[in-house]
Amino acid sequence: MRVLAKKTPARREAPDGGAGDRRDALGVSGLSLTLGTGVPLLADVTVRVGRGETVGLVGESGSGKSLTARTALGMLPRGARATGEVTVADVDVLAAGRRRLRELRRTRASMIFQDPRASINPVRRIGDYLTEGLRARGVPARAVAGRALELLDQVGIRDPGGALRCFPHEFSGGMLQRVVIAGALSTEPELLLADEPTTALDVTTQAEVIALLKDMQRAHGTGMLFVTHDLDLAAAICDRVYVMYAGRIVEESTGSGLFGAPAHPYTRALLEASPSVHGDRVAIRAIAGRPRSLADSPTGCSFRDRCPLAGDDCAETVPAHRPHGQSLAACLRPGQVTP
Amino acid sequence: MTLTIPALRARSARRRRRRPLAVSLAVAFLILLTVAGLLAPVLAPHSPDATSLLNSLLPPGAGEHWLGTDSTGRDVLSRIMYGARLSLLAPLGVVLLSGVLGIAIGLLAARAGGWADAVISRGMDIVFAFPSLLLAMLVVAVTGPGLTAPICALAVSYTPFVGRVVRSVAIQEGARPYMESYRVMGFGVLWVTLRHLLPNVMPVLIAQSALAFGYALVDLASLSYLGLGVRPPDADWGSMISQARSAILQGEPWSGLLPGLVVLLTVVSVNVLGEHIGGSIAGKREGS
Amino acid sequence: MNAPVLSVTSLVKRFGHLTAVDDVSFELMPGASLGIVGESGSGKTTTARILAGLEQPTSGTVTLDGEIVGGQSRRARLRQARLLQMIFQDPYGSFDPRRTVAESIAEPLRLHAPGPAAAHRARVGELLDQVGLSARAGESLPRELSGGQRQRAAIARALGIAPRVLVLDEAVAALDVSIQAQILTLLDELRRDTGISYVFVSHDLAVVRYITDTAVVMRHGRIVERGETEQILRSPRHPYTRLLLDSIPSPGWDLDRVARDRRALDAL
Amino acid sequence: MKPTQRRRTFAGWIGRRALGGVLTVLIASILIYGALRLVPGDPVLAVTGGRRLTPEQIEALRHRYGLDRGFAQGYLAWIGDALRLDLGTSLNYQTGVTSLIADRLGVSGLLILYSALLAIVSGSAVALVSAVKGGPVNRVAGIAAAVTTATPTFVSAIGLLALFSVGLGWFPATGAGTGLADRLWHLTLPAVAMALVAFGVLARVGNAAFTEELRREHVEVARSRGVGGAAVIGRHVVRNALAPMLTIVGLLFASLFVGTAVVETAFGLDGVGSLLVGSVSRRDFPVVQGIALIAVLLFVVINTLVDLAMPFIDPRVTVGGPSR
Repeated sequence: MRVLAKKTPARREAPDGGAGDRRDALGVSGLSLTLGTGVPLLADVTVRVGRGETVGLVGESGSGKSLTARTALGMLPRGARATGEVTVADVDVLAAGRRRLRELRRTRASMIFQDPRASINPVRRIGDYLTEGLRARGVPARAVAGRALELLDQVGIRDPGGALRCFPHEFSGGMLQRVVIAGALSTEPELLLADEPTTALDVTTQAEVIALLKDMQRAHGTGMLFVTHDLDLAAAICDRVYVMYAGRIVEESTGSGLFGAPAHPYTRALLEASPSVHGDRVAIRAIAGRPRSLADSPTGCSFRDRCPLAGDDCAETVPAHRPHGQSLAACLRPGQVTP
Repeated sequence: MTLTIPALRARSARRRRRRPLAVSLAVAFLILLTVAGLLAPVLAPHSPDATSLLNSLLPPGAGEHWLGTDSTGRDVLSRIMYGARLSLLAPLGVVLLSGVLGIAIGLLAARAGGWADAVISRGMDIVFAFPSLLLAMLVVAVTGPGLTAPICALAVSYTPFVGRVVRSVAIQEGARPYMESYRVMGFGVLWVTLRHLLPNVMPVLIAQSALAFGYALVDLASLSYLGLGVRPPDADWGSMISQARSAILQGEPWSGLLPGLVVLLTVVSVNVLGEHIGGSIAGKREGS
Repeated sequence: MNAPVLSVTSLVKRFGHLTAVDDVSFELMPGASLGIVGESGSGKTTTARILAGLEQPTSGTVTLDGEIVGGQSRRARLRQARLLQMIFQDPYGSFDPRRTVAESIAEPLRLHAPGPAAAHRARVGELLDQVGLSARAGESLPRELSGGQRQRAAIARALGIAPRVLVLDEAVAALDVSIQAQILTLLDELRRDTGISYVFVSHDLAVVRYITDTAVVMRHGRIVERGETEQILRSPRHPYTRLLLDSIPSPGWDLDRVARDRRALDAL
Repeated sequence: MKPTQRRRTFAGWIGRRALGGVLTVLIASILIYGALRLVPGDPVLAVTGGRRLTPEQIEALRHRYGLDRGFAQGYLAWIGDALRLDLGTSLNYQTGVTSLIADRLGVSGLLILYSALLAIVSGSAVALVSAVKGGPVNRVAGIAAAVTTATPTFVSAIGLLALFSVGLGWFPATGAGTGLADRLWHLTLPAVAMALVAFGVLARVGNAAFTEELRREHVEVARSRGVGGAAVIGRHVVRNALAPMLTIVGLLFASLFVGTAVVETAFGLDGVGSLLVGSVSRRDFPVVQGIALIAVLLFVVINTLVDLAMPFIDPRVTVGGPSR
């Protein structure tokens, strides 16, 4: 793993959205995560989010995508050990103490979770949710109410005054997610971690929430790591996309490149497995087996037991990321994938 | 900060399957008590009623009286062994009666719903408003001391304790899709209730009954302690403690504390066992 | 074979003063697949539950194989079950947690096709095989299987009764993409092999496009658009269908257009 | 829902809840009164309890309990008197039951409040600390809670008596003392003995409630927003666990009421509890009925108040919904 971490320089040649020399919103490199019991969760994860950039992190359940996002805020599972490097706006997250982490969460980085209904304390008012975040950030008490009103107005909630006094159960899921977004952006963070923020919502509501999220992100210049299982969604809104499988990054590509020329067999298999509403009606092709977690994946390439291209050499080592077309793919035969 | 990690969950599930030490100890203690009670005539070192004023209030470990003697010189160990019979049998009666009543009422309320459910639930609320010991005392006030009436009173009193849980689990379980899937497959309500609902309610019921057993044991022992339960020459642990009252004030507490300890250990054991059963159900329900 | 196997006429379902299903009618031919598309609160799930006999309609009729469904008698119940089965979204919850998958599959066989135990065992083996489950998976408890395996088992159990119609309520919504594809291709094969008909209830237009021939789009309990699935997706007529379609992310996704669709719908 | 409409349904809901409580007490009172009639044979024999009475006295008793009338008339006369705070005359003391109880209410009331306070403070504190700390602290607290829950009040009473009164001589063994400080000193051991079970129950249920709330996603979200540890515990964990805790506290009063019977007997206190025990064994039925009625009334009042407080603690409690 240590050897692979040295590959990071190669990543610079990758399709970065022209990062330049400004510091990144999020830099994860060579991150490995192991539970105290020895169960590995993540291996050699490298993810970068530039300022103002939208980066997708795509994978199926157990791929470790949410875990990666949480690690960026120092939210590790109990008893887990992390190695590698995680920096959020110059803060070394893995080395940071409690106070530094709290400081980071209050001002530099925010997170949005999948289910807005679970994210807001059901027995306290919407207003309490917003003021709690603002107060933690250090906004003076008398300015808080006004700022909360402003925030609700910004995320398009009618009658913000009334909304502040409402309880969460009086709101729809879409409205609540707007409130959560307002709370997350109230600190004007440099990094926004969005963990499946629209999965629990209806399709039409999803579009509205995404539109809001993109608008707000543009206005504040926030870098966003967008965690999702939905390849189409990631490709549609992200500048770059990382594809995760069994605790590892298997491919990094541009949003559009992912669809046009998937480099990794897993990415391609995912695309072929998902039906689409656009274009001609084509048959889908199922992937045999089921998604794995890092702990119960095979040696070498984790995907090799489900991969049509796998050979004996795939079992030997975990393939390094190598450039292919617009992508970086962790595969020994990326060339054979693209049709 | 809890994350659901499949590997973690599998591990803890495996750990849960191994029986904890406390549960083994509890089971061992309960078996020991049952055997001691059943075989008291064979095993007891002394007659439980043999008084000897010369040997009164001996401390534990004195000569042939391992656990000492009470104020009339009766052997405490033998009396605990004989006392186990009534002390354990009576709460068992309470649990069996309240279990049967509770299942019937709980299932009926859950499956009938509507006004029948409302009436039954209100009825259970009313019974619940009587603390069990108070109801038992009320009955004793009418019938005079003895165990039969309090056993019946406690059985009624614990029916909501069982019935409420059966009802809520049955409603919860009844709302799970598999109940509906059986209906879609064309099975009748009664069949689904008895064949699928009841077995799934059963573990919770057993756990709850174990708790009820402990409470009933304490209630009946309390009655005897207050002189409202068993009548001499019958004896249970509660009446032993009651008879030790003056000895305690004289600074010779053993003949009262030892049966007290046995009551305590019995209730702890039953609770541990009940909790274990309840906990392993929770473990099975967890799953994705 | 040109009589519909299922026809629904003017179905209405009210819960108190809320009308969940409002004048819904459609027909399903043998071997056909019909999609019911809608978002939460559209009444699609209530419609499915009425079809399966889990809710009684306030008014309107459901006709299965030429005979109106109704009545609580054992005969009526068994007839409805033999003709129509349902697959739920949560395959874990749809099994008795204490029984092995094979036992659960055998149970409806005993009810609908009484016979010797050995015959049932053999049939369970066939069914498991048909949905791609191993005999070992059959001996497992539901909680020991993955989501995809449970959904296969649920399909096997429904197929055991050999129904003419299978109602699938968000049957692949909870599954990972790669597993979802496995179930969808399985369903496709089954329909080809057995000539069973599907009512496929889903919020996911892409899945509906893959698995159905015709579709109805529901909103607030009413059907707002109906037709061949491909036709609906290519040239949606109702503004709501247009909004649904444009809301689906794709490369070059135009969020402004979604907002325009929304305004057009609100103006209606 | 418009605010005015909500207010109206809320008022209606309070009314229904209160009515439910009244109904419970009413039916319970019928049972308490009717217990006398359930005895096989002549109910008056149960009332006399084997005392030798002249036929005139028996006739007077028969009349007093309405045994010479039908059930309904008898009950109505009894409950009518009870509503006017006349609970009849004790057979044993030959004085009014109401005054017998009132004289002893001070000791018992103080005892109940004292032990409730002890149990609530210590139980919730142990529950919170053990849930937050976890690990060995949690295990020790769990064992302590399991043991105290299982300890019958009379066992802890004689244990405390043997150790702290007779053995160490720190506390008096009998009597209720005079003056507040002296009385509290006298009541400390009885209160502790009574509080132990309630403490155990609260520590367990509280621990479960706090642990559950600690696991909620919104707690994690609050932490992810950099809200401080104490604020998260206070505003999210404790605040949200309040509802289940309060429900349990309400139910625990039942065990405290009957606890007085045991504890007052063990410590030789002259309170309502020991009056009840004495009256049961002397079959002084009017006293038993009176005390039972008051206990049920208090229990229902307390738990109805807890119910009524719920919507303020948890806004999700559906005000319009049916009663449990």
